[in-house]
Amino acid sequence: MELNAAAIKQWMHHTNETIQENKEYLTDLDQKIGDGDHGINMARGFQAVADKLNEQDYDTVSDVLKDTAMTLMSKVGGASGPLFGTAFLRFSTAVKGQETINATDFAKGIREAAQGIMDRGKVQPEEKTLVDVWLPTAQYLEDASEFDAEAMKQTAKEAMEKTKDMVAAKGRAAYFKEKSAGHIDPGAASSYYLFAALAEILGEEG
Amino acid sequence: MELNAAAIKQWMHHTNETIQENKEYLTDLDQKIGDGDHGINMARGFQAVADKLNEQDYDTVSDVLKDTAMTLMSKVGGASGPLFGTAFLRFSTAVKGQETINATDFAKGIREAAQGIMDRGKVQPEEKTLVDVWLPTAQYLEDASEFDAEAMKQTAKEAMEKTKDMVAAKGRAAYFKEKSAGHIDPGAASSYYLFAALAEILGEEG
Amino acid sequence: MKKIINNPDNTVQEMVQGIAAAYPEHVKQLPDTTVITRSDAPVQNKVGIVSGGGSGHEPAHAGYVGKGMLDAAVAGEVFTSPAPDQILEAIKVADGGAGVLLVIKNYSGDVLNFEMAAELAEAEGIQTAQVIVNDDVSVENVPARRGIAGTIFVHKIAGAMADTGATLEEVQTAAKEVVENVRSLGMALTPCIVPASGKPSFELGENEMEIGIGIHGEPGIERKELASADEIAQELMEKVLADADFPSGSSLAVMINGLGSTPEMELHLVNRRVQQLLREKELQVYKTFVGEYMTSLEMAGCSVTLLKLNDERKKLLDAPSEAPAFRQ
Amino acid sequence: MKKIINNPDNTVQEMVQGIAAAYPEHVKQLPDTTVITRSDAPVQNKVGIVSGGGSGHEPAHAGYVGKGMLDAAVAGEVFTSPAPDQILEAIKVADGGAGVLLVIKNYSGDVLNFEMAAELAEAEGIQTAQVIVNDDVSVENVPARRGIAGTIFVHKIAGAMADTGATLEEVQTAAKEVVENVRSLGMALTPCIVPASGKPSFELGENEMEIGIGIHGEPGIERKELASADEIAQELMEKVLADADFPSGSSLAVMINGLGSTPEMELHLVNRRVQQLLREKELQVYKTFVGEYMTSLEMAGCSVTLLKLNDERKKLLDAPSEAPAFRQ
Ligand SMILES: Nc1ncnc2c1ncn2[C@@H]1O[C@H](COP(=O)(O)OP(=O)(O)O)[C@@H](O)[C@H]1O
Ligand SMILES: Nc1ncnc2c1ncn2[C@@H]1O[C@H](COP(=O)(O)OP(=O)(O)O)[C@@H](O)[C@H]1O
Ligand SMILES: [Mg+2]
Ligand SMILES: [Mg+2]
Ligand SMILES: [Mg+2]
Ligand SMILES: [Mg+2]
Repeated sequence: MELNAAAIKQWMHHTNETIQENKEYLTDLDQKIGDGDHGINMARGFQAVADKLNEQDYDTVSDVLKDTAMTLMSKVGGASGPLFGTAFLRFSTAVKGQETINATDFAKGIREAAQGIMDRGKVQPEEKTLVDVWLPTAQYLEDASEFDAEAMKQTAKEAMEKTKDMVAAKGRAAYFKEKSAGHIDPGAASSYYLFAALAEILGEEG
Repeated sequence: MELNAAAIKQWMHHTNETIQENKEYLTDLDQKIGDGDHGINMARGFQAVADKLNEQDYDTVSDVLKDTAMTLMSKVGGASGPLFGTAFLRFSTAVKGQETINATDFAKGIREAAQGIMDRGKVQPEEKTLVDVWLPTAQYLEDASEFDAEAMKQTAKEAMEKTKDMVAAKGRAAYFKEKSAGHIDPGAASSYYLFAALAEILGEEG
Repeated sequence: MKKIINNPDNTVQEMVQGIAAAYPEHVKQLPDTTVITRSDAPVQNKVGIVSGGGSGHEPAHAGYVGKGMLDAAVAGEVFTSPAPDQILEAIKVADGGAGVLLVIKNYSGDVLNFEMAAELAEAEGIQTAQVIVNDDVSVENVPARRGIAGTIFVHKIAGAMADTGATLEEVQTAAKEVVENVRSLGMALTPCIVPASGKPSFELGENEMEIGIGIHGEPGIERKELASADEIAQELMEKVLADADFPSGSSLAVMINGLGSTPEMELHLVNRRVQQLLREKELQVYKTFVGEYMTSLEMAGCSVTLLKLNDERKKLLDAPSEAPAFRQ
Repeated sequence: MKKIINNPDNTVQEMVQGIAAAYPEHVKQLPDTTVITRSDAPVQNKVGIVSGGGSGHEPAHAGYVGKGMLDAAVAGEVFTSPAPDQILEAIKVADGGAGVLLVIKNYSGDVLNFEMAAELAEAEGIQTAQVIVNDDVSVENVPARRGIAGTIFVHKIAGAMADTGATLEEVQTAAKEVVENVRSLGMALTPCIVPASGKPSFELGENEMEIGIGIHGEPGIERKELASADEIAQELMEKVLADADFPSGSSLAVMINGLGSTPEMELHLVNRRVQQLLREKELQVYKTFVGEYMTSLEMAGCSVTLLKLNDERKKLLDAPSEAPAFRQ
């Protein structure tokens, strides 16, 4: 696996498409255990990312990730804005100056991103947040002998589905206490789409 | 025909009963070409009249009518309060000091009352208001060779029904312009109940 | 019907008690009435200003009682004019020997009841004068025009004029000049429900609005498909300006009034477009008021009011006011 | 969904333009942002006060910008915290060299975004301090408590304290003391609809109410049959007082806040009973505020806020304010 700036750009564009398609669904999830804006927030944010990345050609992966981070930070708002923003910023820093990244760099980036979310959100695993997708995915990437896009997607998917049974301890969903169980966490769902989009991009290339 | 203070009191009590029974209907009429409070206003006003008249025994017809007038004036509110108030006040003045009234006195009283409504409301016949019941009733009473309660009720009823086709030129109904046609005027309806109540009282007595 | 009320028969009485309890430093309830009066009423040798009408338009009118605006306000039953005896009490408490101006919205009921009260007051030796507010351009026939949010400007300017020590006649003249120079038009998206009746005041389709509706749900000019904030602002402005015919360069006070359940956010969208249109027409905005000034229970919708100012009215509009709903 | 809006994506931007157009004598919009700031910002050597949050709570927070209260307010999308870059702009424009206090309602999103903005500000050499408002007693777990209408008292007292020339630390301390002494509880009859989603925030049965609901429709304590105004007032008061534990004889500021479509009439009914209960408990009412201070679009319902005062807070509460939504 070797991703250059163009590939990361493509990843973000496809993430945007997926998020736009699933905007209503994400909002519905947030309607159940939040305030019903997660789809709107993410759709606004990733549309802005897509527009921003179209403005120029990038030399390094880290620059694409940094612009993604700054755009999400400034356009998403809500709790998810600073969290996704921080995730991509840490990822960018982890691969600073690199024109391309390999599987090891990618694993390191996602690990740093997951840690960034935990720091910023003061969140632990199993508190029913997006970190419950980022952490297992980071773990899988570190453990995998060879990068396998489909397996990564599957890991993220299962991780997302596991949030369904959790009781929320952070964010708006925490107000629902025990009633938050039974619903997938919206931030976990959009995080899954992010990893799924990468798998789909890489899958297409064969 | 000879009415004393007790009979007038009985008339007002029975009017109150009729208005309470038809409160919803009167309000519905006012909902169509007004602001939907005529039944509420009249029910509040006549309940207060009934309570007030219960407080004491009266020597004269004029005193019963005066207390009725003052109570309606103060409790009905809206456009109908001062109009019904004025009507009973003029009636009271027309029979000032009388312990009993006969058919001629009664006719004079209703004529004065109708004129009072016209003065106060700056209203002409055929403008779709309560005066369109009071005036024809006064006219009938003046013209009748002998007082006939049933005929008076019938006159008031027909007069009320005639307001249905009129286009309102006074009061809230006037805002509906041509659309006010097709609905009975609420004030005309409550005025009819007043005359009907008298007929029913007199009818019961034989 | 979902309302935070007790027995609907007691709503107005209890509301007046609530108002008096909220602002004891400014106002009090006249015992055994639904009259709210300045706590220091009557103010000696000042013309008293009295207004009122049916309840359900809060903060109108009790919220405008206070130094600089009204001396007393009479609250009738919901959407029902108050009775003459209550109005008389308000006149009596407002009279500091210089007479009392009655500010009356142009509805049969209000006019009839205030006129009777004025006759009763004259009989008790209190001089009164009246001004009838009819700012709603939705009614074609001028004498029958309704009084709506423009009434607040009459309260403000009459109140400030009275504070200058002007005579009853002078205060009445200032108030009448406001009426001559103020125009309003409203629109609604949803009806409201009078507590005692429990029924909606009118019906509007899922995607309908009504232009020119009255503050008690009286019929307006036209029912049509719900339009955008910009289009609504434009339509209200066109009709108001067509009626008002303010020369370009005129200096205006603007009020964007919420009818009840329309969020302030939406009022600001309307205001944004109104201000753009005024700029385009080369009309000067001296001062803007956005908020709920003359409501209609929980009706959704808004009205736009424009008042043409001259130097005197600017000064009077700017004068201080301690009325709880119009502090400045 | 019946709303007076244009394209929902532009609502917040257009609202901010509308606010700036309404009160040019007091506030302006920072170009290319959704920040409303005092027109004379920054005030040299005064601690700046910045607040903000998702939109849909108007007049919070832009309505509280003005001499005596906030120096700047940041408007996020509806019910969505603003992003750090916008908050940073507000901090920069509010800083007159004495540092900036951030008044943050306790929601994950607000806390995260304001904290990031504070880090960015520190990086630019601007000193900030923060106070997190969590007055809603409906959440048992104190650190997770939400910030609701009590926030307005924090704005008022922090703003007045800053006007005395106090240091950032002193202003922060005064603000924190408000937070320690303020408690609120709300209830709703109907949900509201976020323009961009077009869907109700929650559902309530025809005859149901929810006690303790949040200003974005977050779940409350209990859903039950709609009660009378007196019963609602009683239930809110009992829960607030149980949590607050104010000694009898305490002097309080009271706020009866409308959530959006509840008519002012109904707020006064609640106020009436609240004042009776306070008298019964021998608690002194120093000042009462009835109106829409912290709304939730067109949600029907209200909240009750009690703030315990001492001499300092009385003085600061009484200090003048020119903020359009809190003139005094
Ligand atoms: N403190 C936190 N730490 C980590 N993630 C959080 C935290 N608070 C919220 N989240 C995540 O944010 C998501 C909600 O995002 P969003 O709806 O966009 O923001 P908001 O909650 O402000 O409306 C949740 O589903 C959850 O995954
Ligand atoms: N100017 C007027 N002259 C005579 N009758 C009038 C006038 N205005 C209104 N009315 C009568 O009053 C009735 C309405 O009374 P009501 O509903 O109680 O008062 P409001 O119109 O103030 O709500 C009308 O049906 C009509 O008969
Ligand atoms: Mg959300
Ligand atoms: Mg009526
Ligand atoms: Mg009426
Ligand atoms: Mg949100």
